Amino acid sequence: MAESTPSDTPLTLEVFTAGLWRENPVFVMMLGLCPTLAVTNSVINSLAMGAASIFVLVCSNALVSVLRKLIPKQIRITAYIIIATFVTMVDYIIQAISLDLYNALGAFIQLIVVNCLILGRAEAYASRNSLGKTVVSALGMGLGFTFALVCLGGVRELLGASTLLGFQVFSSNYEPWVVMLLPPGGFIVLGCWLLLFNWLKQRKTTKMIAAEEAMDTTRQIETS
Amino acid sequence: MAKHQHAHPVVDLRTSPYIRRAPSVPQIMRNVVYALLPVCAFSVYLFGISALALMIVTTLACLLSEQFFCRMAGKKSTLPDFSAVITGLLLALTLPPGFPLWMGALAGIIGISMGKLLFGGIGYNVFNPALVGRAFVQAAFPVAISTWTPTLAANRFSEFIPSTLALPFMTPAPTAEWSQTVAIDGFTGATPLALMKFEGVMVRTSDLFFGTTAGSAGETSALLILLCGAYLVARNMMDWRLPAAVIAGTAICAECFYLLDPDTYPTPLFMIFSGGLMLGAVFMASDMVASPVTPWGIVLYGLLIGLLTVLIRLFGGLTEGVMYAILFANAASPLLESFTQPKVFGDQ
Amino acid sequence: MQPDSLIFIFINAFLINNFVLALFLGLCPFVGVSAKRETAFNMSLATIFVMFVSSTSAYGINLVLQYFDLQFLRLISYIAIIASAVQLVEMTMKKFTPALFRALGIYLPLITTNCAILGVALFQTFREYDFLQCVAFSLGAGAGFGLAIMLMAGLREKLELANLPNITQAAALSMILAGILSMTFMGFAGLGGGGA
Amino acid sequence: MNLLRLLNRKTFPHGIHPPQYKEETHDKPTRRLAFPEQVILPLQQNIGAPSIAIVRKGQMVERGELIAIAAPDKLSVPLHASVEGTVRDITLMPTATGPKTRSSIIQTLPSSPQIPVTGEQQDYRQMSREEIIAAIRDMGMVGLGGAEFPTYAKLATSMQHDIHTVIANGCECEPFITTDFRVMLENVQNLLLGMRIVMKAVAAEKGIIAIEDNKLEVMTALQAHLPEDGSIKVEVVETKYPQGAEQMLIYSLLGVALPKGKLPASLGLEVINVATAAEIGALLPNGQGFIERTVTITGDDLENPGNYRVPIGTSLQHILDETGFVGEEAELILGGPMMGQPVAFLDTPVHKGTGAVLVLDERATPNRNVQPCIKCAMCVEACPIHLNPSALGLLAYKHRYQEMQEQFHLNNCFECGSCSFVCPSNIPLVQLFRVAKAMNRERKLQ
Amino acid sequence: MISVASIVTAGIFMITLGLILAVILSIANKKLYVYEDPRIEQVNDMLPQAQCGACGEAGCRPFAEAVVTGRKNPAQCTVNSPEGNARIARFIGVTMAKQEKFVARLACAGGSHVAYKRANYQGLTTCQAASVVSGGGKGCSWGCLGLGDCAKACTFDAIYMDKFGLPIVIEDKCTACNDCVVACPKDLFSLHPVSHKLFVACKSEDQGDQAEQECEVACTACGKCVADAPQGLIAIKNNLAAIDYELNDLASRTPIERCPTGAIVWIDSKLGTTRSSRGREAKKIIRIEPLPLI
Amino acid sequence: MTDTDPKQPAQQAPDLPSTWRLVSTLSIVALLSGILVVLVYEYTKPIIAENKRLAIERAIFQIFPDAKSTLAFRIEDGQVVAVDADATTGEIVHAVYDQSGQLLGVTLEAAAVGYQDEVRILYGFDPETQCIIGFKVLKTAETPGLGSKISTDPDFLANFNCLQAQVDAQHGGLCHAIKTVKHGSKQHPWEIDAISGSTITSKAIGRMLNGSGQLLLPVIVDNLQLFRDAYRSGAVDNK
Ligand SMILES: Cc1cc2nc3c(=O)[nH]c(=O)nc-3n(C[C@H](O)[C@H](O)[C@H](O)COP(=O)(O)O)c2cc1C
Ligand SMILES: Cc1cc2nc3c(=O)[nH]c(=O)nc-3n(C[C@H](O)[C@H](O)[C@H](O)COP(=O)(O)O)c2cc1C
Ligand SMILES: Cc1cc2nc3c(=O)[nH]c(=O)nc-3n(C[C@H](O)[C@H](O)[C@H](O)COP(=O)(O)O)c2cc1C
Ligand SMILES: Cc1cc2nc3c(=O)[nH]c(=O)nc-3n(C[C@H](O)[C@H](O)[C@H](O)CO)c2cc1C
Ligand code: SF4
Ligand code: SF4
Ligand code: SF4
Ligand code: SF4
Ligand code: FES
Repeated sequence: MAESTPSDTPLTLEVFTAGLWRENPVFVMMLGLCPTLAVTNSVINSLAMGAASIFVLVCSNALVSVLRKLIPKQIRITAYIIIATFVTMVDYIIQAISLDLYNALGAFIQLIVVNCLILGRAEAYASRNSLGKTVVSALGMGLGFTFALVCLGGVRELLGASTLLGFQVFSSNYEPWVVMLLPPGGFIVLGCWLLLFNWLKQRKTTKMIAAEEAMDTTRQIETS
Repeated sequence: MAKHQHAHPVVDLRTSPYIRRAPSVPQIMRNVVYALLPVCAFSVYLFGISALALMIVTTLACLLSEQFFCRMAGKKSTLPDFSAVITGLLLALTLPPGFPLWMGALAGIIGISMGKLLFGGIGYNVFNPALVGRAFVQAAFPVAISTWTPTLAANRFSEFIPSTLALPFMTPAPTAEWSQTVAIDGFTGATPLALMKFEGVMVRTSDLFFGTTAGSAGETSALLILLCGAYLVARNMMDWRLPAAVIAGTAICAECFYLLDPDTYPTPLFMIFSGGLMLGAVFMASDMVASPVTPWGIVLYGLLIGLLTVLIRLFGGLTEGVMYAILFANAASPLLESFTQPKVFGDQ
Repeated sequence: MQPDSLIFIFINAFLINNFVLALFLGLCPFVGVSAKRETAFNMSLATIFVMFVSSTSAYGINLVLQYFDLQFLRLISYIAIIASAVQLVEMTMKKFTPALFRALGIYLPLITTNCAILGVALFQTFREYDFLQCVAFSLGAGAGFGLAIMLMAGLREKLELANLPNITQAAALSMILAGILSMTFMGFAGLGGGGA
Repeated sequence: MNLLRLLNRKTFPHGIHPPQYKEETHDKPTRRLAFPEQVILPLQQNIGAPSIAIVRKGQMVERGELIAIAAPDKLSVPLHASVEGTVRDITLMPTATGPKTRSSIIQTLPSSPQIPVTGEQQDYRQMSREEIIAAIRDMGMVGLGGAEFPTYAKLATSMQHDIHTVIANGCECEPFITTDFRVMLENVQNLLLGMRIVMKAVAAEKGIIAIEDNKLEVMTALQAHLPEDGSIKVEVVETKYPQGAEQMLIYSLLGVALPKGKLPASLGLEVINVATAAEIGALLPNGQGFIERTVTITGDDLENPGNYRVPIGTSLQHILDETGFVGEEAELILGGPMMGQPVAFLDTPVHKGTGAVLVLDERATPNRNVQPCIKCAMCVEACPIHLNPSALGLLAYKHRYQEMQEQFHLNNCFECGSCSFVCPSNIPLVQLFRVAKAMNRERKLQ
Repeated sequence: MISVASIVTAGIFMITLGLILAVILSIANKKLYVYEDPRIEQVNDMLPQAQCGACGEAGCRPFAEAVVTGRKNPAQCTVNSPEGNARIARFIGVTMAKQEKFVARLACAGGSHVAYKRANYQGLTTCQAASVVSGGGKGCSWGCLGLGDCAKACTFDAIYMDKFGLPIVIEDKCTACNDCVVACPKDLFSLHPVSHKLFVACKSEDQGDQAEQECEVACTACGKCVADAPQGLIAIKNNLAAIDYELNDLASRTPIERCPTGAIVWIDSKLGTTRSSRGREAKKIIRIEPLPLI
Repeated sequence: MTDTDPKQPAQQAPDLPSTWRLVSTLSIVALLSGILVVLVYEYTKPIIAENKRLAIERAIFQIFPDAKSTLAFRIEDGQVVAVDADATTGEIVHAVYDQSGQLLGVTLEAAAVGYQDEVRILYGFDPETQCIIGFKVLKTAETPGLGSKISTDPDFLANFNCLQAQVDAQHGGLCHAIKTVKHGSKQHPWEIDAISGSTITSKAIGRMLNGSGQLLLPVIVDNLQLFRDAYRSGAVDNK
């Protein structure tokens, strides 16, 4: 399909950084929320989930990108099978590395398969772009995802257990906010991050508008 | 008749109706505060200065955070409408009297910011702000919030419950021993509902009615709460149907279980007068902002609160369910409203 | 109540460990499709249906896997089976009940993609449910998803009429609402379990 | 009397109990207001096409003379000069509803007589139903209950139904107004005659004069004159707003809800205002035109509030002058405080449907802040049509007008104002609804 | 130690599974085929497949369907890049033929400094709301109420309210979307090609003296412009000068020069904002404070 | 719908990729994935098994600090049988031996629904004293800081220094049902003193111990000799 084939834009730094911030999968695109909220009750879990996701994201997107000419689109399931393959691999590798980590992440390792982020990228990007760009973009997205997970995990671990990466931060007499480790904490912390970003963005636009208006007024004065 | 000078009034242009007669919102809120004062006073009488300090702190937290966030948003201060005072007082009344003050303040801040101002402030909140605050601290500090102390401790006016004065962010001191020492006739402050649930002991309904049992600061005297509610209803400041529906809903559900098995399940009267139900029904479920406006919606809302309260109390993991029931009903009220829109007069 | 009784399994998936609000499954559609009550309702129906289909087909394929001792292929085969089952259902619907397809069908591709569907299949396998339990579990999970998304849609529709501060638009609002709802669902903890 | 009140408590669900404020004019017999220097007669006083002027600038007209004939339109009625004088101009003049409309201005002859010209004497008993209706059209009669719907058109529609009862609506549920009360008290004969004429026109056997239980004097006054055969009765209903709205009144009297979108005629009923009936009774036998009416002039800062016979076309300026207005700032309202029309210009004339002129100062409407709706449901409990004003108001603020119509029955709202009256947040609900209706109408036109 | 047996079973199992599914699906694909506009699929391919529902549809495909049937505009997909959306727009051909730029023009110049208010309106501060309250209290019942419904309605920020409470259209920003035309309860806005430079900025149908009593810049229907303009370009209708834009080619500045109130104006939008120029003989008004209420 | 629009192109199926291509790609991808997974699986299998064993062992050694080796058995229909590779039925129990091969005790698994979800534990039974002498939580979703205290609260753990679980004379159950009582009201050695604030989780522990104990401990006691013999027969699985 000629119309849908990719824009052959060159590989730029932008491809990489987009996923980190401007198109951050969690904070901006709201994709892959389930693992984001489910496993981020500690930084270590966040990092592990991030690493696993990056691995799956990069590998599967690379494969989909390579195979994109071969796969007829009526059977998109192939893409899922590819992803599932990598996820299964990650699953066993984590089990081999540490059972405790595996237990902490629970079913969410396997649920990476259906993480909207990975499939979304596979369909939207990998199936239309060259290998190099796909890998770079997947890496950016994955890192952006990990960044978001750590943002959440940090706050939740700090307030909920008074530790960071397992190290005690506050006084031992600190009363932990249990709620932060519970489901509502996940939602609320993500909500607060989004509020913060909205607020920052808004402050920026208000300033921009103010500047623009000032200019417009001067122009009016000049013209009248 | 002698010709008049031409009258030349400045004409004001307004739209019909030109006369109105309704209490204004600040007036309503002020009266709710008045109605809450006796309940607060009784609570202070029962629990002493710890309860008083808690009320002051939560109210201040609510007021200050409301002011702060209004300022941040560049809006006119909404303090004069008094609704934040209600939130603060009611919040304190739902907390155990020895609740650490810093946690109370946190509850107030969360309640006002997350429960009210994020949604646009008064009138737009979809949950009861006081209960959002309480639900938050309940989930954050489950131990502190289920630590009850006995009523009428002898030194309650001269001494704080030890947990009250915990340093901010720090774990409060344990109160178990303190409770033992101050308790009259060895009564350690288990709430009637906990007694029912874990010990199978039923407190006499008359004790509940006059309110000398342990519990949250305000979930004590059903009689007093009813009287204060009656004042509001009489002054047309409160919709009597909301509390009535909740109480009726609870009674109906409790009666069903009671009839099934009178030995295991408590009587409807016990259900109505124990725990926070009375306070919840009269002052919290009746918060009109987060409840339906349609007549049938109000009925279903009350029934839902009653049903959930009874189910959680009888079968849930928690001893008390009023708060969760009201929050759930708040969440459900847009749906309840949507399928109970009133039928237009003359519409068959 | 017995932890493996059908009713308990249903209530557990429906309220106590609500898929969306307690287990964090299916959040993308929960956030994405909860803006309107009507769409949310159709989405709930479609989800219940797809959960049922995928739960039963996963149960079937798991039997085969166990027979050949190939549990390590579980994830791959679940995904393949679920995706094709949904695609088949979708095609069948489109062909034979176009009206129903228009109402629900459009949601199908959207929900194949969500974790809640695979979650049902995986969790039932971990918990070693038998066939009836699987059915109860999938229905409970679907109903729980429906309840959560309907409540959310009602609230969001109501808040459309509010004067929201600019910073509370869209996603942030949904998250805070979900947080409060999730706190509310904590009240159901232990229902039917520990209490008595 | 009290016993009767208890036994006969006929009423409708919802509604409100505004303070009555009727003491001021309740006991004041109707007097004449001095003729103004000029009268302004809008050619269009009711829906339908404007009437067609048949006089020229500078022409002399007599009091009661026909000056405009009905346009070829079902809803148009003729117009008569309300004073003797010269036609000064036919030009655009303000009206209460907003846009200026073509009006003929008649300069009053200082010697203008009180007695209007009379036409052919007519006896309704000898006339056919069609003739009666034609005669009612020729006298330019419109409903005096406020809607100003041409009476003949209403009766003509009713001819196609089996009407069994004519209800004369004497509720006058709006605060302040005592027009209908004085008419019923002072024009007993005309009222009953008017009733009989209308009953004959629609072939109804029964007539009911409905009054609220704060007007029991009317009962006494009418008792002696009611026909022996009991064909016309007086019924008492609860004093409650908006008891006078025909849906509410029918429900109170007969216990049936008028189906939505249907006319009373579909239930075999004809509702007319008592003043309409009384004017018909007075004018039809003499073949006269409708040129003046009883108006309650009351409110704040007036030296002589009262009930007055006012020629149609008298400007508000003249009324304020004559009743001794002493204030500096005022709201001027044509009609009652719940539904009346606000007026911006002092040269706005009294028109055929104006039952009251109300002058209110700040005191009546303390200027309170508008606050967000707190969902107190008071409006829902007040709305006699059982709408959901709270939801409607919220939608209106967000300009979701179409939804208001399609899902919340906006068009069934008759703007009675009960909801605004009880709203603690002071939300201008009725105004929002009017805007919404206007926008919907505009959208439909496009 | 890796067991060959399990590799073989796994391989066989997967290949069987793949075969069965592929066969079933491809059969279903043929048997259950339902015709569908192929463009839907193609548009769907161009969408980001985030299935986020932000467009208000239940996912990307429904959105593609909506785009193809014209119910939705490609731009409503917020996830896709603007270029991507432009590509879709190009693909389904929703481009418009090149047209002369239209802008919104306001037929009123009666700001608070020149037009009288006769009553003190209190209530909802929108023009729509004020206009249902006995016209809103402005002396001229055709004139602008100055509460800015049009400015609020304009999603492109092309209108701002000046210090006399009159809306000013920034022509560069105006996209001729018609929103302000709909919003104004007094129907004061209309869309004109920028080449319509001669313009009557008044809508008052009052007779001359009356009109002038209400507003100092009203058209008094004095007829001077009619006299100065080429035959037929301007006519007096309903006490107002009316321009026949069919003859727009004949228009020049001349007709405005003798207008005593300056109601007829010449608009040349080179200056960015809509600044109309009034005739030489037009009454000069230097007042800036609002006129008192009479 | 667009499919009734006459302006649209003719309503025939567009050129689908051939069935063969469909089938072949899918099969090949499936095959490759299968092989990839099986390779990883086979490679990690021993490592994971070792990890799992270590985890259980760590738990067992914490309950029986003197332990040196363990043996796994299954209890099926009241019979103790040896563990074979693929059997998935029955309850796994581990017999625990000290350095000298002396039977120290047996560990069993038990589960019940707590505050949130199922709580699963591994507990140790000392046949000498007929006591439950400690437990390890294998799986829990209880609230951190509340229900999770069952594995940290010293007062609570003190219950398990020796929680009496005496098998009754008929070997059909326990003499005294194990029961959780409210904090501070423990009176008998078979009662568990609940954690204040986590009564529900505590009760779940009591319930699961009682359930499992009533059912399995008599079997254990009946088969003590079998456990002792097993060590001697040399099948020690911890080298
Ligand atoms: C288990 C599973 C998970 C999926 N997850 C996603 C996802 O997260 N995001 C996404 O854009 N697509 C995802 N997809 C792909 C969509 O389902 C895909 O858009 C859809 O199958 C298209 O169907 P069609 O061929 O009928 O257009 C997933 C598919 C499956 C089977
Ligand atoms: C809210 C409302 C209140 C009304 N109140 C009265 C009233 O008090 N008296 C009255 O005669 N008509 C009242 N009407 C008008 C009646 O509904 C009805 O139109 C009128 O009585 C018909 O008589 P007419 O055609 O002679 O005016 C009211 C209408 C509405 C909508
Ligand atoms: C957020 C939250 C979490 C809770 N988690 C647990 C828990 O994990 N285990 C438990 O037994 N009770 C839990 N509870 C229940 C309460 O602490 C309950 O009041 C207590 O178990 C019974 O009270 P008591 O032990 O003081 O009699 C929790 C309550 C809340 C609000
Ligand atoms: C009868 C009545 C009950 C109220 N109950 C509560 C309450 O339970 N919690 C609360 O925060 N505010 C309560 N308010 C105050 C007010 O409605 C509340 O702050 C709003 O929810 C803020 O929008 C109440 C007000 C009234 C009139
Ligand atoms: S104005 Fe309309 S909505 Fe309000 S009470 Fe009257 S009929 Fe109901
Ligand atoms: S009366 Fe006013 S505040 Fe109350 S619900 Fe109605 S609109 Fe809202
Ligand atoms: S609303 Fe539209 S037409 Fe009016 S000024 Fe703005 S862009 Fe132009
Ligand atoms: S032009 Fe119309 S909409 Fe704009 S301010 Fe004037 S009256 Fe209001
Ligand atoms: S990640 Fe779970 S639904 Fe998107």
